[in-house]
Amino acid sequence: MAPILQVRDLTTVFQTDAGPLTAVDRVSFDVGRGEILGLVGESGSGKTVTGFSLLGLVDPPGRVAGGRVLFDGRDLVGLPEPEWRRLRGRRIAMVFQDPMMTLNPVLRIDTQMVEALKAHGVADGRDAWGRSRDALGRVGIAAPEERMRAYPHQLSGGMRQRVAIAIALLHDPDLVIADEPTTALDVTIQGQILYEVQGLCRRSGTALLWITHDLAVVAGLADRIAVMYAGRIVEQGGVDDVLDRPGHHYTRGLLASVPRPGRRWARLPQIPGRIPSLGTVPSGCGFRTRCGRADAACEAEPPVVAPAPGREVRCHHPVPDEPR
Amino acid sequence: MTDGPAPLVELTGVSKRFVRPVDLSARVLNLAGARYRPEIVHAVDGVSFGIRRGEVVGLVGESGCGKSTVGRLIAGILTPSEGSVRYKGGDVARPRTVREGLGVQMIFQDPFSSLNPRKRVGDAIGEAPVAHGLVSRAAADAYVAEVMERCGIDPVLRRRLPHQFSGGQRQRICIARALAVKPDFLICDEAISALDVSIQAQILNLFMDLKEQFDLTYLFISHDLGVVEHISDRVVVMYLGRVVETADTDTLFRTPNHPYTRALLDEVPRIERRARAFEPVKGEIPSPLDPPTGCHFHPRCPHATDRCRVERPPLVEIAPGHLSACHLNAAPA
Amino acid sequence: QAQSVLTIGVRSEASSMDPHWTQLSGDKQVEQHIFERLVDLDHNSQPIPGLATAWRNTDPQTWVIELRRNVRWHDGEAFDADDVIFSLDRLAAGVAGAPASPAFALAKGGKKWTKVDSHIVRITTDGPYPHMAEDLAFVGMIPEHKARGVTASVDFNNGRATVGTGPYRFVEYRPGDRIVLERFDGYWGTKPEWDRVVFRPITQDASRLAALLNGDVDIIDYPPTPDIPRLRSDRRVGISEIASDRLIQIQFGYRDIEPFVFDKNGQPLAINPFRDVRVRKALSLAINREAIKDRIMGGSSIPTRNIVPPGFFGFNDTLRADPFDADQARRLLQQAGFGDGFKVTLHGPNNRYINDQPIVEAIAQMWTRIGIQTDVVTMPRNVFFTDVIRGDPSTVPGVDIPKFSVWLTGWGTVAGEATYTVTGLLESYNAATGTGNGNWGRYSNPRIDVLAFRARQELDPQVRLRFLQEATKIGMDDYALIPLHFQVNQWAHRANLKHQPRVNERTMAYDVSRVR
Amino acid sequence: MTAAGGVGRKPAADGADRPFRTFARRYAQSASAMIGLVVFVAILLLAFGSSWIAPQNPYDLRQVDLLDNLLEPGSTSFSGMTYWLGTDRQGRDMLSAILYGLRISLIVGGLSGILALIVGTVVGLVAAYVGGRTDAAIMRVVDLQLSIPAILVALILLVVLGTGVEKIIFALVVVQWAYFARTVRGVALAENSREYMDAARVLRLGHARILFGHLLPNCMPTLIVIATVQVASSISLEATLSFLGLGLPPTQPSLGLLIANGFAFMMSGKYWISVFPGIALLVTIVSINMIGDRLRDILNPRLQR
Amino acid sequence: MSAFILRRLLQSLFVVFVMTLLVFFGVNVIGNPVYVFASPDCNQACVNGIIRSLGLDRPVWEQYVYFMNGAVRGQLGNSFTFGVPAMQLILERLPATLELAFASLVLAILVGLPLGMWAGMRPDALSSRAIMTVSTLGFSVPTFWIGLILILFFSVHLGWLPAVGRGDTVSVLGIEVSFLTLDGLSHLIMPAFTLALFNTSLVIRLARAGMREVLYADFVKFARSKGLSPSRILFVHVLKNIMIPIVTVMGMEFGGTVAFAVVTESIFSWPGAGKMLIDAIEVLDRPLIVAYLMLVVVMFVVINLVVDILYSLLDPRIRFSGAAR
Ligand SMILES: Nc1ncnc2c1ncn2[C@@H]1O[C@H](COP(=O)(O)OP(=O)(O)OP(=O)(O)O)[C@@H](O)[C@H]1O
Ligand SMILES: Nc1ncnc2c1ncn2[C@@H]1O[C@H](COP(=O)(O)OP(=O)(O)OP(=O)(O)O)[C@@H](O)[C@H]1O
Ligand SMILES: [Mg+2]
Ligand SMILES: [Mg+2]
Repeated sequence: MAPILQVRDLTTVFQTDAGPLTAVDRVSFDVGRGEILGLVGESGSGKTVTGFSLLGLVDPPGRVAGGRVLFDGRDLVGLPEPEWRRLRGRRIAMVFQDPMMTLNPVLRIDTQMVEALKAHGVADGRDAWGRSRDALGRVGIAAPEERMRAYPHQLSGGMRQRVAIAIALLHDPDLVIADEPTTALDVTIQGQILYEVQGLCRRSGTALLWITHDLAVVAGLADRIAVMYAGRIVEQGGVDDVLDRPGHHYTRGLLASVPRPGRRWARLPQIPGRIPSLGTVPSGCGFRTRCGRADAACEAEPPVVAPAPGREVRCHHPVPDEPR
Repeated sequence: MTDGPAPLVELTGVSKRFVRPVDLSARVLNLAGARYRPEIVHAVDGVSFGIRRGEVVGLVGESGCGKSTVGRLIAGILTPSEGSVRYKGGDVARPRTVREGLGVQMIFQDPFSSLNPRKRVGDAIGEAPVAHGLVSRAAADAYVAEVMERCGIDPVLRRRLPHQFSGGQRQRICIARALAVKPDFLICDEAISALDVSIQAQILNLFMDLKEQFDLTYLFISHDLGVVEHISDRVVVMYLGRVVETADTDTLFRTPNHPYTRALLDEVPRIERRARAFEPVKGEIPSPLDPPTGCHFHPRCPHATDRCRVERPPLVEIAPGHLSACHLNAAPA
Repeated sequence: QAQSVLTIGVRSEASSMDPHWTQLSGDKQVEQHIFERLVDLDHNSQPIPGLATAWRNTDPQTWVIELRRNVRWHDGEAFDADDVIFSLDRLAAGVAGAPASPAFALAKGGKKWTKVDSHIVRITTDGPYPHMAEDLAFVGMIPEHKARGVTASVDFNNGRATVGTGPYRFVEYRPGDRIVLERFDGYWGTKPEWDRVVFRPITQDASRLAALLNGDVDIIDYPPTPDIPRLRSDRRVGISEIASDRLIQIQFGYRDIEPFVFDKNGQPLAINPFRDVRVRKALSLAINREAIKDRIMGGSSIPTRNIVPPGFFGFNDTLRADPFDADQARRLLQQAGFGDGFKVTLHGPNNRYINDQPIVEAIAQMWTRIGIQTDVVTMPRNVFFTDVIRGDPSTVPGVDIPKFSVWLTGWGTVAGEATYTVTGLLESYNAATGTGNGNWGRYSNPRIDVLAFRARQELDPQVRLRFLQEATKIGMDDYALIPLHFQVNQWAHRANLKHQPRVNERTMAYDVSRVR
Repeated sequence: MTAAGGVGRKPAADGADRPFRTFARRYAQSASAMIGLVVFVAILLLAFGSSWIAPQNPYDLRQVDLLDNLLEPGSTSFSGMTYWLGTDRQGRDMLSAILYGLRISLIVGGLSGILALIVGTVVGLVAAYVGGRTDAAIMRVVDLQLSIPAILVALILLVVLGTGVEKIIFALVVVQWAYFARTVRGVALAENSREYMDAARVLRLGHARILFGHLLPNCMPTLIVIATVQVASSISLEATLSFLGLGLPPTQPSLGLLIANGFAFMMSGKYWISVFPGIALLVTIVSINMIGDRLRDILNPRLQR
Repeated sequence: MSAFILRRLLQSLFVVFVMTLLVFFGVNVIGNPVYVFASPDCNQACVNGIIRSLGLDRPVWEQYVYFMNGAVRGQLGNSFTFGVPAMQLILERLPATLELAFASLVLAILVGLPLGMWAGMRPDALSSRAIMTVSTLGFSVPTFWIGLILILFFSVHLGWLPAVGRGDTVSVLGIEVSFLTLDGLSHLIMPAFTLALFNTSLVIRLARAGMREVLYADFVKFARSKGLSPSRILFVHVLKNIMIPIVTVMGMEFGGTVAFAVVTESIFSWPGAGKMLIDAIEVLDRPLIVAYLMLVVVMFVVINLVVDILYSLLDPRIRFSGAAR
């Protein structure tokens, strides 16, 4: 069965005063049905823009400048707006990072849920209300009847995020894009949400693109991981492959810099320098200025090394695969 | 608490309440039978612990549990509603000497708002030492350069404004600003939470280096248990304004006692833990405006008994240096 | 057949429909359509029969007044002597809360009134009293059967007591917006032309004119002077005008030291130059009255050296307005020892008289040119008159004198003859007898005092006229005050209307008729 | 050894550490704002150079001749002087009167704006910084002041005080200080809760230093923006009050008074007495508002990305 | 909620109290109304009589106590000029003022909201720049000036609209309104427009700023990600949010609009309370001035309350709690 989502060389550019900035640079990945792909990367690496590009929600001055987004076999790039509307929410849904900001503060929860159903004409008023309430129940919200009539500000952050997830799941979409939905939440609440999301995906076979900067979260949740750096995917593969045998020096540095149990008070290996801002990404390998292994060759476009199916490393000098 | 030298900082029975009083009109209406009561947030509720010289104490807990408030109380920005916060035996809010007043410094979470956006970073670092006469105005420039150098920022940049620096650099500047007044105790309130993963390591390393160089003592506030585990000698766990457990780091992570601590440790995502089946702690974090009775954790605790619902469990030593506030410990096993 | 309606745009709103409430002409002009007087005033403010057909002395202290017969109130009741007695009593007693009742005129001279029969009333005084007719022209007649017990003027404003004998009856009073009257068909006199009359207060001059020009109203009072020349050539509009009884003048303070007179360096002057008649004369000669008339008044003012307008009893036609002669003015100053000039502040109101502020400014200009450096301070009338009349007790405790040293003011000879004005402006001030109550600078001249006193007692018109003209001449030769001009009352109306103007500034519907 | 984060990169030589230049450059990006600035500077020069530029001193009665009154624009007087914008009822040269009137209007607007800014800022800062009952009490007074519309307060004050430049400035200050106080307090409260303020406290800096060295500078952008708005509105308010007869003395007319005086001549076709001062007033206020708009765009942190 | 209302009432009581002090003593300082009403030939005795009849012979503080005594019983005294209760006079005129103010507010929102929203949606379009320039003008043109120009052009020059006054009115629930008759409407339009100019500019700005902020808010993006139609997003999600500041500010401005009606009414001879205030100030009719101000203050309080309630309907985040200010 073909993956539900196939992204090929997706490129998104922002037209700014300082010239065009490529926020997403020739990004390619697949998400299979029922699969959870973790898209990780540090701040500004282009994760969110990637997510928006998939939904056609990049606002001017940004635009998708190239590549293809094959959703269920159909290329979404350049789709007219009405077509987009039919897809959004119904077949592809999205959950945003900040639960405090994603719900309209002046509309009640039920309004915001029911309209999502009505927009696609799948349910009339009463029916839509019932379905919405059930959806709330499914994401683990106690007393959903009551919560339906609440305004967002009357709910805690965790509850709001679950409402957003419930809205995303209303239509049993084929793909959910979750943009750091738990970053703003506490550990125990994050645990609850991960639990719900995981269960729902498993049950309904929804594919999930989980965007985060927290390697640890995707470690527990995802099937596969894609690592972004400065707008490009530098490495992707199965969770264990990427985390245990990182092929890219960036991934390796990143993993090394996270404190691990049992090595208390030891100096952490650190990646020198800082993440380049978009305009200042070096040519060739974007990581070369911070990479210990970099040499003249890195000034050229790095090749994609694919040691195994579904596993890719974009590097001139990939880390030799040496199991630890 | 283990014996040893007198603590550098000591909190005894510290409470902090934020009260929004009932105003005149509400009081008038109360006479007519209405029931307006002042809104009281028990941000910190009877907290006691000490920090010895040279020690790194980690303070963990979920959002709103009062970690920052404890930090601010120790820094003397807030004064406790009850109890006392002592630094070198004196009240932190009323330092006896300038030196003592400057002994405790604080690094904040948000590197964007913790620097005055309109002050050049060199001035920000140099202001306090000059104002307090630690260095002369003439020598200030060289002094600032030296401190910046130590914190890993090129002194050439001292004429720049904060917005021209990255988050990591700003945090270094904040650290330099604190170190410029030669403190011996640093409170790091989520000092690395807002930074990128790759930068976090740089700052953590800097903290560790500086501790060695200046013989500093830290209170390290964080919700990232991994980081706390890495850097702390001892950990204090708070829940809704109260300390629920404290122990040295190894003990706490290996044999957590309090159900909350255990739940917390269970939930912490770790790179090593793959393909997990998540098992959530039930319930929401209650509001500090209206905390549960008895043990604050009882509504979410799988082991809660009737006693937990009514009686506040005291913080008792269950093993040397390991304190926990749970009724289960008192119950015969 | 369509109703004929006359809409009048007026500058000041009537504050009350109660004829005993004030003497403000804004009030009078409305109320007088409804309520009549025993003695009416013609267009030149001279007494003519109103509700009284005749008044005469039976002896120097007794006046007998014959009332008109077959006069009906608007509600059909007959008018008789009881109503007269009631009206006089009410006014004499004063209306509660009324800002300014003319009770004082009635109260003077120990007057007593009695009913002789149903249509004859007798009034006795404690001495010869020549002005009885003029006094009676102040008193509106109200119906006893309606107004007894009515103390507040509210009942006049809501129409309950607003029942008169006049040509129009009260319909509606919407404060700030309009007052509506309609023709009273039972009126004893000439049947008025208009079925309805609407008064609309429009305070802003330009707005009032705009309302006339676009047809909202048919006639307006006080058309803005700057527009007069253009209006005269506008075929849609007609202008009617008449010299008013209002004298615009400059008055001086006669104290030893005046607070607003300084030397060239701004130091207070130790002597009062205004006490020197040469200085006063110089200041008069320095004023170019013709320029003020042409340039400021739109050609509509009557430069004068009299205190009552031509045609009024007491007018002295030997007095001609001072010509503009700056050179002589300078010479006179030289002679008086003020060749280097001095500095004064000229005060004036800014919303009381036609172009009051521009006149003050222009005079300042002219005086400055002969070396008397003149600053200008103008103020709203309430502040101005408070300061003029009550004065500044701090300068001379207990004495009411103006705060100012030299100021512009006006005086209307409402009584229609000069005794009133000689007594008010030129006679020495006396709080007890009420003489000199417009002589705020406290000018005093015994010769004038004697003449004025005798004029008040004299019943023979010829003799009285001589006294008044003599007194006026003495005062003017002495430059007790500087008369500038009489205002000209003007109205602008649609060209298809005809309006016969009045000296006393009032706009009456029966003065307006259609051109046939 | 310490980490090398960011040390390696030398400061870019784009003048980015010169905030004023950056500011000026950003300001200049808007053409309309530049026009506004140029016009306003020109107006300032004209107004404050009026003693030298104006053909006549309209306040000197010897230079004003009644016989030259109501002349059309471009007319020539007996003395050979040309009245480019005509004359008013007193024979004042309109051009000179406008220039002088502009000066008065600007002085009144500017001075009252600045005084109100100072008063309001101090009050607002103190309220925010001290907090508690002081804050509550001060804010009650501010609410009270703000609950009554400006024009009413000014009307009453002028009725009570009488007219005159200093009185009208006083009235305008009374009317405006509360706006500044409220705004400053709002900004200062927000700033006060930012962590750099806590940092300053932990560094045990003195109250005065914190208040004026840290808090005030960060309130400045907002202050500048509302100051421009308030100056524009106080010029307009002064004109309105003058129009209602409660403004300035007649011999030293402000723009508002000139317009009011000219009002009477509008319908008789002598438009210049009212229209030209009106245009001057309009251009002045528009140019200030244009500047204010741009400042708002640049300085408002909420609109900064 | 009731604490909130009570707080407002206490606050306004205080405001009213201060106002009475200010006006009472202030007006006393400037001049004596007697000299306005007295005819020039009124001598001292006559003046004294008037002073007595107006109660002005007492010391000011005594007059004040007397006044307050009446005021708490709802009697604000009689107008010096009209001799009728000042309150009654104002209440008679207030509807005209309120109608004018309301009309101008409605006009401001009807015109300003769409323009502002458009300018916010297409910030760089030429039309948007034009709108913003015009709005700057609207802020800058003094009311009285635009009023004059309008009269000159539309009444005198073109003769389309009546220059002054209120025109025919119809009584609705005992209140005279003019917007229901053609004549009334033609009288209303110019003053309302004049008065609305400032507020229109304000609404344009608020709407534009709100648009710029809300349009890029996460929740709008989220709404789009749900597949909602643009019209639903604009008219439900966006509009409701930008209405919050507009309603608040317009509510606050209503008081100012009523006050500024003083100027407009005086130009257009609109028979409202504002014009009466100007007249009253001119003649120092103290009871009238005090009564007007007190009524206006009370009205502000009521309006503020209504605005707050409206605000809470629009913005559920604001709810009256016992201690909320
Ligand atoms: N509207 C925009 N105009 C210009 N640049 C933009 C715009 N939106 C995003 N970018 C740039 O695109 C890059 C990628 O941004 P993106 O939000 O996708 O990062 P991210 O990986 O989601 O980071 P974070 O973890 O902080 O959310 C950033 O450098 C950002 O500055
Ligand atoms: N100045 C204040 N006024 C009122 N309440 C306050 C104030 N400061 C803190 N609180 C409340 O006190 C409680 C504890 O706050 P604190 O900032 O100490 O929590 P925290 O543990 O640091 O949380 P976080 O992890 O979110 O930073 C919170 O409920 C907070 O709302
Ligand atoms: Mg993102
Ligand atoms: Mg905190």
